[in-house]
Amino acid sequence: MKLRTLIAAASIAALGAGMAYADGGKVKVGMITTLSGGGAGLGIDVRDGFVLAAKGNENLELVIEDDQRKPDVAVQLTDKLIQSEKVDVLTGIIWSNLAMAVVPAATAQGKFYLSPNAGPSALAGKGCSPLYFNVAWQNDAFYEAGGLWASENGIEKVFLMAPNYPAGTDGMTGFKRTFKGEVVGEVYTKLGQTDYAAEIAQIRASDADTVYFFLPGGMGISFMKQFAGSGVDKNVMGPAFSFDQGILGAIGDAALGVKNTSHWSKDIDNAANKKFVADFQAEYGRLPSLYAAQGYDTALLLQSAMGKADVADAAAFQAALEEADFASVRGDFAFAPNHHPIQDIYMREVIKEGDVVTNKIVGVASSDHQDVYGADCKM
Amino acid sequence: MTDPLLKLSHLNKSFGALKATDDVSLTLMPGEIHALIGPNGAGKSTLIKQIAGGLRSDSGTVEFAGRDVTALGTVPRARAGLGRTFQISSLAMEYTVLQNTVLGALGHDGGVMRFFRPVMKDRRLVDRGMAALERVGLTDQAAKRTADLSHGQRRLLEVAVALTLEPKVFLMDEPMAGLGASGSKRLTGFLDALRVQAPILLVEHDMDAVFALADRISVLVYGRVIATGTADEIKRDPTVREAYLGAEDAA
Amino acid sequence: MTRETLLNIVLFAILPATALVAFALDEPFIITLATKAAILALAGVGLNIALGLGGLVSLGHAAFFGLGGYAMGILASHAQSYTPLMETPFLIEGTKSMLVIWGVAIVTSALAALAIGALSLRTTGVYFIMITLAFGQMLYYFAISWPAYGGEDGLSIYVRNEFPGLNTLDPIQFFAIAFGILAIVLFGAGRLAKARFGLALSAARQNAERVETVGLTPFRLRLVAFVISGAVTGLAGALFADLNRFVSPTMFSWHTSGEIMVFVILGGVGRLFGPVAGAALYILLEHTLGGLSEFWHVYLGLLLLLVVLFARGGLIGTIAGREVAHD
Amino acid sequence: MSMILLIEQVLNGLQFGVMLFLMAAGLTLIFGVMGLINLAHGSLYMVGAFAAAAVAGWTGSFALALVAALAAAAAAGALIELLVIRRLYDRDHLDQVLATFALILIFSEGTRWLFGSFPLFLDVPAALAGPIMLPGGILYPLYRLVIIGVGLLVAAGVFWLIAKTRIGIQIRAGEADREMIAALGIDISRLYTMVFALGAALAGLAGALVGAIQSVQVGMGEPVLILAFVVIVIGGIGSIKGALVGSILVGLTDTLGGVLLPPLFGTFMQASSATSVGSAVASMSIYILMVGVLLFKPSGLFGGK
Repeated sequence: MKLRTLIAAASIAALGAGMAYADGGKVKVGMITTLSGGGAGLGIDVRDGFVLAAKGNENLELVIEDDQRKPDVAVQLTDKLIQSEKVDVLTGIIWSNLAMAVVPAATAQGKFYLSPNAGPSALAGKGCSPLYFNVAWQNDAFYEAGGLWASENGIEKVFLMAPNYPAGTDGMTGFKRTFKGEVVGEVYTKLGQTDYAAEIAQIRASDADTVYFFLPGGMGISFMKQFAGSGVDKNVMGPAFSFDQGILGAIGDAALGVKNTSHWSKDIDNAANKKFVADFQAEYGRLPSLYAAQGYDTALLLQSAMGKADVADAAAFQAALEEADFASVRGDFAFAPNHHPIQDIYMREVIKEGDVVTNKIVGVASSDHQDVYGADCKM
Repeated sequence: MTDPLLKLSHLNKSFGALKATDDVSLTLMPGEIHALIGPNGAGKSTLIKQIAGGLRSDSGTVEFAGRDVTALGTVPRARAGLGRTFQISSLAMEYTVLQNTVLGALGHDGGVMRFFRPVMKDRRLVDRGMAALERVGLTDQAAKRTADLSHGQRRLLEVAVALTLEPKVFLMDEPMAGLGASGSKRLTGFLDALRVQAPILLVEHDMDAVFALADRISVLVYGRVIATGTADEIKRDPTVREAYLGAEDAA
Repeated sequence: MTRETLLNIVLFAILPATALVAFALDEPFIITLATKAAILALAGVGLNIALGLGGLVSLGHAAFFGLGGYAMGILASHAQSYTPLMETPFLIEGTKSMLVIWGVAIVTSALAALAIGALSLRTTGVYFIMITLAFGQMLYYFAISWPAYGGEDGLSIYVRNEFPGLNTLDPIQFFAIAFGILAIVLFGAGRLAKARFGLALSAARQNAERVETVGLTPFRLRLVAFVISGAVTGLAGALFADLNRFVSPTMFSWHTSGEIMVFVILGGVGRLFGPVAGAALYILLEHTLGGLSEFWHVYLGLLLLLVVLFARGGLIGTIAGREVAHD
Repeated sequence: MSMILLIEQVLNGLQFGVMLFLMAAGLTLIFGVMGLINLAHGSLYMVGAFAAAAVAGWTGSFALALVAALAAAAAAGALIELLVIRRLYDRDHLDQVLATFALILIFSEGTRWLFGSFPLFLDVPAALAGPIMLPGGILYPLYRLVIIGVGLLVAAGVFWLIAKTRIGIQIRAGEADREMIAALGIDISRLYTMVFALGAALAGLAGALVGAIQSVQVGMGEPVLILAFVVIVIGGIGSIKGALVGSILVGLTDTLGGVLLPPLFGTFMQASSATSVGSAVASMSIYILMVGVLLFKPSGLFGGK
């Protein structure tokens, strides 16, 4: 999979940044993301968001590769992009396990890596790197915000559920870190499980008032449909991953009323976001997802730094990235010392707009949220 | 009187309601050819499998060279010195003719867990394989693929592989089948000489060969041995004539 | 010299020639691809001992590939973090030495193959295929849900392990290591096929009854073949992990077993150089078809189908014709 | 654990098992009659689910969606039988595994090419939505009960088909002796195509029924396929009775293992590690079951040979 996208006709105004480029300053970007097989929808959104934001910037050359969601393929593509294509910056990885394989390989070879989605804790703490910037979130962010919101909104007893793999158990740990109430049940399911009848029966039997779960992709779709059909009357909460635009279409009305935490929603009220949502729909004919928003922000960040420093001067380019001087679709955005975001995490609710099931912001779950791993980061 | 090399005592085997082997007792003495005859479906193949170890008997014992081998499987019986040939050729078809006899020599030699030296350069095994081929007259075919042999040649190769094992007893299931008149005549002569090396329990349809070779003949009908004796005794036996030869005459 | 011998020489030369040309042109990624092909070929050579010689259709060789990978990952991650692997009853430290890691990978996967083989070889045919698949799946789910070594996330090793006298991070030098091992194993596998053991094993595949009748036990032959086969595939797994500096449960998935089998079939079952041809072809396809379409798996599937239906004997069989019995 | 919860979990296991039976019945028939290992059976399950989702999206009718699933899967089955599968009957298992592995690749990426990478929407019909109260105060989803009912009905239908009808006699003859059916003057290739299409239709039905409560997406057939293989291996390949017993056994083991093992480990381990170790063992449990069965019965519970 190789789409060489050479983008012509610069239009600085179109970026909404309004700044001049430093002289020269061409940057070659390698994007490794998931475009085929399971989970391809996420990678396609990140790619489309990125391409949309970079449209018209002739100083930015983009090489896109498909990792097929296989870590070994991702590592080999990293080698290829660095060794053969001689890229300056890498980006695009969707999954934490692939990020754990690619990011150290990239930074060890002296390349910048901008993460548009995954944020494993190791890379925020001990394994942090001056060359690694996370433009999305540290993995725990949505869960910690969820725990805060639940504590402040009268939720007392929760039932936790996630797949039995690191992203799942880490997420639940994040929730427990900030949640003040009681955890009455905790179930870790098989990765890729599609039938949740047994877990739903346990939820029914428990005295929890709220189910908090993280089940990415098809797992979340299956669970929500089955949960809605079971007649169990409990609140449902989770991180945004199971209630994103691409997934809501497959769940349908069964998702209505679910609360989920996210750093982005298409109804965040700022100019950059309005423009992004409108442009994305005009360009691709579908509603953007949070992955598209992250891809879009990643490209904006990169271009803001390109305007200030030459990528060949790593220290200067790093300093330019650290400033995060761009108009994020999320509103306020800054980097903590460990190069992970400081941003607001919102609470959204799934609603119906006409025929379309989508999300609406109902409040801020955690303002200026920052991860807890930065203390371990020595760079 | 010498002890029998092979001794079957009261063997039984049933498949559901069908009694395939019914209280069979037989002996094979050193130096003799003991032929086992009977109409199709008499249970000869079942009995051969019980002797070779491929089929467990319901009751009764098999003694081999004075040792009770009833509980043993095919492999230990082969290692104990039982050389069997099959009714339907059972050879490694992708191999050359020589490779099949070398396999036999290898089985006799043991020491199969050797991973480095090319077996076809192992003089001892190859010589033994070639010698066996020479005895059955297949020397010219040594390099041929076994699958390309004629039916008759495969029968001879079966015998050659059994020779490489240097068994104490031969168990031959219709070695003459498909050989043609001259071929069976030649093999008859060969088996005649072979009995000195080791006695043969011979299952055969070719009556000329049986009467020419056998020291003793046992007649199996419906899983039972109805008569055992010399060729003349069998020819005269009225029950045999009625149950078996009579039937053939009529046909 | 037969056509197959000639073809084998060409096949043997293709990988180092590719790597050297890429080295001259300063295309390190092509060297990495050649290295990947060599390592996957090694896994295929391992499977081919069971599959080609022994006729054992194992759909669970990912188990050994993964065990080899994790032997590398676990030892190297402990060395990386300076924490001992085990303190009681005696101290075991992690290591960054490839030679030690290879040894551990071979022994671990051989022991696993002994256990899995001893149980699986009681069955035959489809049951054997399925029980090996089941063992692979067991290890897969175990690796995913066992948190100590990264679970689904896998383990990242930041620097490649060490080999005395070589800089393993240099693509061409690492290629030399991988290809050197492939060459040694190919030589060994070639000898094995023609040795006493190979003669008896292959005969057991053609006709188990015949082998029993000459006094040899097919079960023992197959079990030993399965152990050797697993050990070689495990060694390949350790090298593969070192190539990527990363291990994950994907190495255990049944798709991995399927792919290793695809190398063997594409090249030609039971041909010594079949896996080399198959792996090289697979990598080539992955990178040419992958460049043509997002949906390249469709084309890969079609090609595989055509090979199975119409080009029996795989690449080598098609070019070199029916195998002549070895002398 | 309360009795009610346990009964509910047993029902869940039963429902899962019944679904597996729809997959396993086709697989085992195809193996029994034609001697073919079909790895692409999971793709037919996926075809059924996608056809149902597409038709439900156009027409809004779940009944039409089910008909479409049956038709599409049967047609896809008949098509691959005619084009590919029939060339594989006299090949060894290795070729069959490889060729049908190739079919999986083609089906999966082809479906993604047609329908895109995002999961499709397929919902339970309104009449069957929601839970009902069972005797004993058990609140249970109606749709799952319907699945159990439909599954058992289909199972009865398959047994009747095999025991009483002409095609059943032919199928049994084919299992016993392939040359025999030719001798009986039966058109073998038509019989094979029909059996294959029948197996495919059952898989498609399963895909559509399950698609309504799970996610309709590319690759959804593979986990089910592997489980269905575990089922027929446990039951004895070729035996419909074995497939039924195996399905229920696997369904119950998987469901109850996931529920009971973590607390069981909790009795002698720390709570947090018990949860993850228990879950790990639970996810391996059906494979352990399979290995156990094969050790004592190397050709499965009802395997003839």
